[in-house]
Amino acid sequence: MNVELDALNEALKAVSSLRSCVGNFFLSLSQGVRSEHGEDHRETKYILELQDLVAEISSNMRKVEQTCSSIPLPPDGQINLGNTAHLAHETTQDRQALYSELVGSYKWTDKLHEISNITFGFLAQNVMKRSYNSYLNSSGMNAKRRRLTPSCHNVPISSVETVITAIDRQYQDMNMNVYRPHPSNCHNLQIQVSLGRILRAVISFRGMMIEWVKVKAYNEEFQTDNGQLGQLDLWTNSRHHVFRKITENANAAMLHFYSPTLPDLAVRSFMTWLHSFRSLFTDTCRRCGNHLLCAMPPTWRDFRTLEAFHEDCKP
Amino acid sequence: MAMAQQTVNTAIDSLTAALKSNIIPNQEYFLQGSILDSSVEVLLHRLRGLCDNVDTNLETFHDHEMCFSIRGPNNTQPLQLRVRRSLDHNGMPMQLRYIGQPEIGDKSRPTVLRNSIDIGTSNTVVEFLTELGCRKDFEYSAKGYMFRKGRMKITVFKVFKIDETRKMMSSGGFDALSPLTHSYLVELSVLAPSGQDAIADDMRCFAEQLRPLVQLEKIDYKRLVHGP
Amino acid sequence: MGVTILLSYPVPENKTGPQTVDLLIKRIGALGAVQSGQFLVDCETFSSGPTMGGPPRTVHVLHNSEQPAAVFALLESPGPPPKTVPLVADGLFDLLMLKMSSIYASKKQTRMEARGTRFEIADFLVKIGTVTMSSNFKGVLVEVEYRPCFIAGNCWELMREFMQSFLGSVVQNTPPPYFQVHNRLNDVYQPLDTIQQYLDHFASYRKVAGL
Amino acid sequence: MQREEKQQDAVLEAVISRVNDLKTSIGAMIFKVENEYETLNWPNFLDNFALISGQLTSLTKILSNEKAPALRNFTVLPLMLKPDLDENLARVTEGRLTTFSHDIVPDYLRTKPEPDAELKMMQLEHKANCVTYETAQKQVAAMNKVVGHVWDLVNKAREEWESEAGSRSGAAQTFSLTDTPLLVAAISMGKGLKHTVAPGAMMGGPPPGPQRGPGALGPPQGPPGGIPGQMGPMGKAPSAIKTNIKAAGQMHPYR
Repeated sequence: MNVELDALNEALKAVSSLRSCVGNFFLSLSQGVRSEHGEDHRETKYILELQDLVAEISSNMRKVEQTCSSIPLPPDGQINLGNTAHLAHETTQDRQALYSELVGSYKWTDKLHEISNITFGFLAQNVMKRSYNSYLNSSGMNAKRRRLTPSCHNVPISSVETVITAIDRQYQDMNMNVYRPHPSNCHNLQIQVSLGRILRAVISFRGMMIEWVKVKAYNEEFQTDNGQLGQLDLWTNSRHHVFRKITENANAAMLHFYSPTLPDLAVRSFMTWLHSFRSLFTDTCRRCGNHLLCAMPPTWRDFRTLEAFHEDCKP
Repeated sequence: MAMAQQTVNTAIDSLTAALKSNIIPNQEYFLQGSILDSSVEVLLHRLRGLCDNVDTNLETFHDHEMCFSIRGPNNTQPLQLRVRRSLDHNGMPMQLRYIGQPEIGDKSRPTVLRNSIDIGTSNTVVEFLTELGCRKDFEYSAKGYMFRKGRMKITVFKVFKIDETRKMMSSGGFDALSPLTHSYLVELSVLAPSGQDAIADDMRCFAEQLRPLVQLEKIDYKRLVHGP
Repeated sequence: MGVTILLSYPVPENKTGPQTVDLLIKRIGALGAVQSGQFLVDCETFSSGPTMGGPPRTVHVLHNSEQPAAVFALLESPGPPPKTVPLVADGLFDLLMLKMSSIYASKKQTRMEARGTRFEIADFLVKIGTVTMSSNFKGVLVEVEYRPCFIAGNCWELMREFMQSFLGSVVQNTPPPYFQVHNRLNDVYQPLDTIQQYLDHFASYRKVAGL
Repeated sequence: MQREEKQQDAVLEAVISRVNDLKTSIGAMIFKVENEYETLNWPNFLDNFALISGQLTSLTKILSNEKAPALRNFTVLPLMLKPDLDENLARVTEGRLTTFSHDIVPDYLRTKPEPDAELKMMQLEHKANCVTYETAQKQVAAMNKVVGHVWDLVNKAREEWESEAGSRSGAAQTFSLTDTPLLVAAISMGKGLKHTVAPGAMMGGPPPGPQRGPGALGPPQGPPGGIPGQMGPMGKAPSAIKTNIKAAGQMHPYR
């Protein structure tokens, strides 16, 4: 079988070199006498060139004949061409229905390419990776770098508490209570934040990493009814549209501020951002200058400037 | 909070409806007795065995009760109102209570019966009653234990005088209480809508089970007035 | 409950009460409000007989369908010094007032009632109702509650903007007198504050009637 | 001979009626246990037991009466056995026995123990006979001694128990007859509670309500002068009484 294939390949090569020779011959013939043939005896030189080409053709022709004869014919006198044999059977493109499928697959690959390009662009801009491991993998296993940055979800609880107490002390009108829902689990921590008499929030930490944020009204309780002390209700939504919106934004902010290398800075920035809601009901929107839009106060705070915007006015 | 009904009834309408269908518990059936301090442990032990809340710890209470009265234009009997507040749990609603004259009835009736309206109120109730024209007749504090068996409530408590001289102090005089007697008062009571006399027989049976430790009886209030 | 502001909407001269209410309902509907049931606030007034001695004392007993299990009683004491003592109690307080009927008699002809429809729009709760005194029409009251906020001083500007959007110039630029007189702008809002606003409005309607 | 027969009939009659009584009361109790187990209480149940045991006693009395003939000396002879249904028998036995057939009769008319039991008895008797007189005496003495001990123990326990019960009912009073009215009067009328209160303080002093500051001091209300006993007829209010008879007329029916 292999011998057969080699012989076939040889023959095909011979055919293509023959074709290229013939092509060259016709090319020279069509161009006629050119400048490179010089001034004297141009015609002779031209004829000599043509003769050379013709000789090449004939030698190639001979080669083709040789290779063809060396191909061992199968007993039934036909070479099995597999699926390619069918190509010759139906020559009209309509009946093969190949065209529409080809167009479809072309479009599909094109779109895939386009979307993956966009996604790549987005991912390159915003680092959304929450786990340090994948971060490490993508940037190459750099031993030096790993030493510099301890993984932030594995910070001992006492140091998290120190950071939180420091933040608590920083703001007069923001109180924080620390709960440990699972005393046996040394990394899980929940804090309940009350901001003035405006809102309450519960923030769940894993180490120094914020996992979950829920914002509710000042009079809505986080304590669960089933009486288990220290268990906060992380799941029930607020009754009020305003605080449901802020919960959404707070989760976005939590992702925005996340930084694997400086975890305490991430927590600090998030708290500063959350603190800006102390004037939730008194702020006007930066863009439209009104308190209300669709009966909702400005629920968006810019991450950098902490300016207030309506949901639909935000830049 | 979407409201289900289409038209809203006035509160008076719904109250009248409730009165008509007789679902307001405005009658109190009760029996009283006492037990000496030395034997109270035995009684508590027995009650824990008999009553429903066995699985939990002893339920204690410490209340401050003030009794007010207001006189009608020509009633000989002033209207008695009581205010009760918990000293253990601050911030709980205060209880305002109207108690009618107890009816002893004849021998066949197993318990004493009196009208009673229990109202939970905000803590402005004392000032409200004072401004309403009520006078505070007396006050005391009650400290003891509470049990429940079905609809029956059993309280075992000691009555303390309130020391007037210490009242202005921060504790309000509740830190140095002097007991009235060397006995605990035992009360067995049920609040029920009128006409549910069957419960009274149950109470009688329950009282039998506490004998001879405590004698829960119908106390004749009229005799108390004229007695020594 | 959130901060609530109660406003009396003047009935234009060429319109009837129901027409005014319809107009307001149309306006609030245009803002995207959704109807959610009915509401009722009633007020009955009791006063002490002459045997009590001294000037008569008045007890207003109010019910609000928003707090169906509660009874609000406000006692106006002549003092000195004159003051109002509020009491929040549960439903059986009405029975007690019946018991005291020989001492405090009800003035049936001054029974006031505000009744109408509730609307919800985002976190706002708007109630538009007519006020009647012993079934005579007295005026139109609009109650606006902003439920997420509990400090009147924090959200007055926001509520003013909302109310002006459908009530127009009827809304003053300063907080209603109730909040200023009782200095309630920076306290946590209580259901009793709503009741007291209703009582103030009822009292002014009565004054107009010359009672 | 005739006299004896008459006596025997009478005794049998009495026995049958007693047995019937016994049967009905057992039936009643079974019925109670099966159908009223939810409401049945212990004292009731004990009553039933007492009834049954009384009936048993009276039955034994009849049987051990001197006049009664020794029933064990009579024989019952099954005259006819048949495997068919016997309606008469079914009626008499209330449906428990429908045929008087070969396989049932030996069980019902049995006067001797079962063969197995009889064999065992025989063995035991044989064993007893083998024991010599002295050993038997010794064993009897030992048995008597043990029984005597137990008897003493039980007696002693009974004595202790009875004396304890007696002393409890007599000596240790768990409640005081005078304290009950005292306490009830105190909480209902303030007896013993009012005397410590100076009249002035009682009228105007601030109640120790948590919300009430000294600035909220109320003025004295009502007629001045604290009369400790409130329950008696109140001081007559002049002139106002006549005008207020009407008001009393519209008093609420719940009073």
